[in-house]
Amino acid sequence: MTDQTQQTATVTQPRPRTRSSGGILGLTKKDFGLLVLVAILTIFAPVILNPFPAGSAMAQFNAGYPDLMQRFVIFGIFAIGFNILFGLTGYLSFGHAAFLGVGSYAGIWSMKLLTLNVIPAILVSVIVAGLFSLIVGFISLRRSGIYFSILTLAFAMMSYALAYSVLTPITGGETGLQLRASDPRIFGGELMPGMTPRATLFGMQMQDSTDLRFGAWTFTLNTGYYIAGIVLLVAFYLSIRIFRSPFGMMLRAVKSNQNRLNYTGLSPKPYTLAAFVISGMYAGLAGGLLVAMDTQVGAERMFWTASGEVVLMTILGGAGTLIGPILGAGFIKYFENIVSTINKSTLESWFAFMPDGLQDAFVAVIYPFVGKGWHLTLGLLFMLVVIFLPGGLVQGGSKLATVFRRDRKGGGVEDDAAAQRQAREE
Amino acid sequence: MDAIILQILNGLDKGSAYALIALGLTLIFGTLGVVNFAHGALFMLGAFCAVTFSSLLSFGFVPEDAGSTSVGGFSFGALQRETPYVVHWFGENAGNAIIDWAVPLSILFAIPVMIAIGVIMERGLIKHFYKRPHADQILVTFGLAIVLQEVIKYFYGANPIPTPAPDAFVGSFDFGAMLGFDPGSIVYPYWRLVYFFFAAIIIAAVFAFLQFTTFGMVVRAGMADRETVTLLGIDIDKRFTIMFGLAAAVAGLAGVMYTPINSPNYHMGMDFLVLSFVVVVVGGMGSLPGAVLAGFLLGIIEAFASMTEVLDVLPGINQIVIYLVAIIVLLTRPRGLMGRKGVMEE
Amino acid sequence: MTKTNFTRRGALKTGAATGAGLALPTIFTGAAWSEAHTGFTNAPQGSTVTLGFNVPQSGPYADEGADELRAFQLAVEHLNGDGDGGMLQTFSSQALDGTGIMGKRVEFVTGDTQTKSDAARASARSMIEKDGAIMVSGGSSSGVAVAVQALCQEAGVIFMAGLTHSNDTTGKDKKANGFRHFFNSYMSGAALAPILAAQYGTDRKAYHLTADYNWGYTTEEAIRSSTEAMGWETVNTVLTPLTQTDFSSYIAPVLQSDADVLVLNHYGGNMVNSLTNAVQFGLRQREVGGKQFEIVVPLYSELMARGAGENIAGILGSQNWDWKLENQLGDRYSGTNAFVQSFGQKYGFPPSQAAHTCYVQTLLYADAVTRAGSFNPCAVVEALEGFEFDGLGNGPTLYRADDHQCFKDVVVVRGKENPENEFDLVEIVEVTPVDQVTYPPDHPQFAGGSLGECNTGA
Amino acid sequence: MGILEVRDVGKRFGGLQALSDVNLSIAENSVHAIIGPNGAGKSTLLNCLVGKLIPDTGSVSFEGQSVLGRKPHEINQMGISRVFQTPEIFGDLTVMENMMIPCLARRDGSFSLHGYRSLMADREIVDRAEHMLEDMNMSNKREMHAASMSRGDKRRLEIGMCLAQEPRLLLLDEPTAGMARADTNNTIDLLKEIKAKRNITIAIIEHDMHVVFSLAERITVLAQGKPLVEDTPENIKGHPKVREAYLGESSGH
Repeated sequence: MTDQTQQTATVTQPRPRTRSSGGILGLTKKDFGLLVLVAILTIFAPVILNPFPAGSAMAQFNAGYPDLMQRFVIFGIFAIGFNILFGLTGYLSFGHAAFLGVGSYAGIWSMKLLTLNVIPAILVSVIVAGLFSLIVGFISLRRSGIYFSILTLAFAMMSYALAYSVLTPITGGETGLQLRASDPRIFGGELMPGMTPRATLFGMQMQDSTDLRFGAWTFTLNTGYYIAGIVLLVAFYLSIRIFRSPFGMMLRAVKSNQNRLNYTGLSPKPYTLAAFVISGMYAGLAGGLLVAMDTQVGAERMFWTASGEVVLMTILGGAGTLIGPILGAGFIKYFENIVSTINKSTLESWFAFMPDGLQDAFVAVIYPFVGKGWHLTLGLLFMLVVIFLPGGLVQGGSKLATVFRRDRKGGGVEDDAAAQRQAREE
Repeated sequence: MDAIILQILNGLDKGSAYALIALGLTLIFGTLGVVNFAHGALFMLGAFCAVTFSSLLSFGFVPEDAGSTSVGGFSFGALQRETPYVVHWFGENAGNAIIDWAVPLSILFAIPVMIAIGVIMERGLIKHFYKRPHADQILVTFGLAIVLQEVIKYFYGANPIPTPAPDAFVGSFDFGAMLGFDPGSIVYPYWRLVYFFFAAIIIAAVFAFLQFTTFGMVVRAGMADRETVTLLGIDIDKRFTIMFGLAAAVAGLAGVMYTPINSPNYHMGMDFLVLSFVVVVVGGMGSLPGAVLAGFLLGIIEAFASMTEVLDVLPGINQIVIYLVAIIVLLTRPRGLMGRKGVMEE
Repeated sequence: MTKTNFTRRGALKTGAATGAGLALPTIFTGAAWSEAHTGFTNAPQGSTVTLGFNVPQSGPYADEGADELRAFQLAVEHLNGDGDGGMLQTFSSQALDGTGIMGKRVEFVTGDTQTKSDAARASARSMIEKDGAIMVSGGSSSGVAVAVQALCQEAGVIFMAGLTHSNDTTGKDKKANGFRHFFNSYMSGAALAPILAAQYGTDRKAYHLTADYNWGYTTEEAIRSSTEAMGWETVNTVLTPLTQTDFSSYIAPVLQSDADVLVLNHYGGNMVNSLTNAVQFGLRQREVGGKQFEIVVPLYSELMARGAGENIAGILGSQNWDWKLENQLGDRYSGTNAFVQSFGQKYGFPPSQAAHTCYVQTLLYADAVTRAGSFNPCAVVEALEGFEFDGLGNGPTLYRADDHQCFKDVVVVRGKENPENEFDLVEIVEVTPVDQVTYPPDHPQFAGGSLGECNTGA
Repeated sequence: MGILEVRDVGKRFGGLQALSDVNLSIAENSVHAIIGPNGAGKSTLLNCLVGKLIPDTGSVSFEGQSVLGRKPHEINQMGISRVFQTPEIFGDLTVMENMMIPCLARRDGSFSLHGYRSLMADREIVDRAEHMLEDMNMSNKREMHAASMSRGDKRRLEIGMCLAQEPRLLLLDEPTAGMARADTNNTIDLLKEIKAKRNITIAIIEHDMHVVFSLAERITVLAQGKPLVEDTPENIKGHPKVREAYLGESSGH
């Protein structure tokens, strides 16, 4: 049934305009604006994320290198998909990393056995993850609330434990799976012994990059990143369409009042299962992209902490909002990859301009929060965000926006969900 | 036969730890409706109460006549041998005995500390999250758990810290001889037996407290129907604060006594967190007996799944048995073993 | 402390851009990390060279990672001519002169592997793509080592493995751009077997508890085959989950069996807990058929010994290196004291074997670059392959060309009965000489991989 | 033969016989009230009709088809809609969205992804929902969050949502419980209006005699799980048995 959805998505032309709908690509003006915003951010990310000249002390904070940009995009997709389940239906899955992991394994096997082209790999990832989530969802959705969460968690932890140990012949266990020159690939011909197999898309290699240099600034435009970026835009577009579709409304209805839905002649289960499978396929897509960008997979990406991470991303950004999950994913990945690399010598070089005593004091105060202490900073930020911005980062953004534009009445599209959450608390 | 008895003992012992943690978690779930991801961290803090107390007892000074210490021909700054003040004050025998009994003694230290931590946590943070969605509770308590364990890591490092039991409890008790088996066939470490009895006492105390005191009766009523109790003019909030303190103390004591079994480290809370949630949910939300029952049940099942005889038939079953049992229980009994309707179901 | 500027790449690009005119963007196309005009990834230009030290800073191995990082910092200091020079004086190759590497000052960046292969690769990629690292080193587990080694192969930089003990790293997962100084499971087995025979006799029944993942499998296989070869019988092997914390249900059946030796193929937290539990169950006091029951831990580490406390007393195991080697066994192991001296002076306590291997790997890399006269990875590979050296604390050592594994003596140690302090927990029992632990490159335990060809990333 | 036929229904909860030998026939296009003191089994009976509970004995058929063993949403699809004691609406959704869901459900009957069309692009559904809102006099509250409305408005919305499905039988479970007198009267007027305008059968469970006697054409009195008597409102008023079992206790009405 989900396949059918996607077909319709591509085939259906925007319908004749009606009062409140219309706009481009079947989106309302606001939604289209949001899509354009995400598109601009994606296209110019290599520039936006590298605000500091490469040689400067602040260059440590630059995030515009291929690996991290790819991760922003991929985990953004993962979180968008998770949000379709959690944000709309309220079902909190604690096992979504399993679908990401299964997708990754499927993707790498496709590259090992089929071809190095990433498109079949990604398709296989999505399909396999979709099938797996269909099974898990079918069973887990027999329960709701915390019972549902624990069921999904149990499935994910079983997947992890088996992948790490008993299934080592399929998963590579502890050392994971990588591509090898000796893989028995059907298409794409034999690689010369010693050649490194690389993921490609019709001749383009994922790690190909073009460096743009403006004075002191360097911006890396990476092929893999832009391919992932296009996928993100498609995924984001689909998620907007789902949010605004009658199906999306049904999902929100499931979250709001299952009893009424039942007595309106609708069984919630097919809706929740469809949402579960769609979000599982998003996770598979993210997993497939992960191996397409970086051709290896390890079982840790199915551990419960990885499932927890996507939950945190979604809540942190703003559950039920469109753009929130992407922000949350970026936020967490930024801290994981940037703050963890600041070491004592980096700090010392930042505060080098200060007199010695003061420098030492500053370093001593900041040091516990960076480098190996990055978890501490992340934990503190989780608490601060949830205490002061109950609607997540999106709410923070709209708060800022209202400060700057006092005249504008009401918030944008994105405030709705955030405001709604807040309203429910009161 | 003796192998089975041994595994039952092992299961009861594992189950004691699960049950204690799940008990505290259920108190918080059931009374306050809060998904507390920091509960594992409370267990960990309890264990580090023992570590801290031991090191406080061993805290000492470098005797003036010690001279410079050289090890293997090198002299390292960090390797000065200290005489503990306790030994200095109470003499060689009494002082060393006190140090030896550090873990049991740290119960006295841990109870007030853990209650204080629990009360501060509830008043300072959790209180404001009662009416927030569960998702927000997860985020804030998970953040708190990370902060707590990183603080411990900052002071104690990531490596496990050995915290031995008193010498009196080193060694094993020979059940075999007692039950008429061959001597030596069923031996069980003293400290693990201590842990089991300790857990039984704590569990019994918590139940007695809730069952037989008026305070407990009000809390139980509050668990069932918070609004009515509030309407009766009872300040349920204050009682819930105390319950949080109590739950923290239960988790902390479970941690204190666990240290001789496995050396504590800063992430032990996270190791137990997922498992304790599984135990609570399998037991059934809002049910204290359910949590305890599920703790022991899963402990015993885990013990049996690790037997060679079982593993030969089902390789890898020891990896997944807990989760498998959880799935089966939740599919056959919708609200776990003894869950109440409507608790955390939306 | 040295003040370092980590963004070498940026600095040189500033220069490049000035030459090209400020307004016009300069465009280079190629692999993300490739400098098109130099022929290999991250070719150092200007006066500095950047190394990437990728160690666990969070998770259970964070302390080991911290010790590795200390060693890396010390190595960088020594390479740059600061401090007392450490092993530079004792190293048989005297190519390094304390002026950095080929005259370029050594700078470094650090990252957190979290002991997860994904995170480790992300961190390594950031070093290569963002910071322009030309070599990546460190790590505390084989999963991470294999993952990062494969990455470095793809990217065209050199990987100098940190602590990784699985046969796979230089067996089925070996790569041309990757090198391992640390010893491996096979060597542990080969080194322990004769000493076990001498200490406990050849008529023993062994019971294995094995961590249920690759490293556990290779270690169990190695120990089994070498102990069985000298007459021991293996009565049972049981796989234990990585996430297990309480091993009582695995230890108890040992009491029921007729085994008289327990082999714990565990590392890190698993080892600390399983050993603690084994001792709790009185296995140290046990006698079976008139023989004292013994426990063996194939891979020892100082930090694990510290975690297990007094439980390690009398337990045999193997190590890559120990800081007391030179003092106790003479100057075959020269370099040890020089390293311990400068490490101890800087940090106040002796280094672990993880620190040692990381320090040595950094020096070996720097030396190979200097001897090759180029940072080009293929030149470095050529310089390291078949390289014979001495004076780095392990005695005469060979970097074998066939699999990029170092061959050297293996130290067999035993937990001290009454340790004086937390850094001196083991005593050296014996050293198994290198010929006894050497194996042919096509040994079945290492089958299934091929080095491939060195990759420059261009 | 009525539109709804209940034959010999019995239901037991542990030691409590909640319903026994209940026989009830609701005539098409009538307004039928079921009254009885607390604990008489009214709610249990209602739950048996909509599939929330399955009776131990007896049969329930709607338009000649058995409803037993069907799930609530399936029974709803047969043409039975239910209004709850506390209004059950989609609180997080807007009033308009609330109204659209039954409109969609009516068209599709069962699960459908409803294509990918934007919600507002579906003219047919939008028109139907807006028409229904007008009928309910709620067009001005179109964009409000349903949860933020007054109880009376919520009730009105809920009834509207039920009607949007064009059911043949509307079940009301104490529709005026907890309402102020004015709201109660509004609800009575609304129901009268509905009855006048539409071809619909209404079954109402009610405590409030004022409501019952203003609306009902026939009344069944339940007591201790059994139907005591069934008759017209006039006859019920003076019925001695009812007085004894029910009115005596309900002092006032």
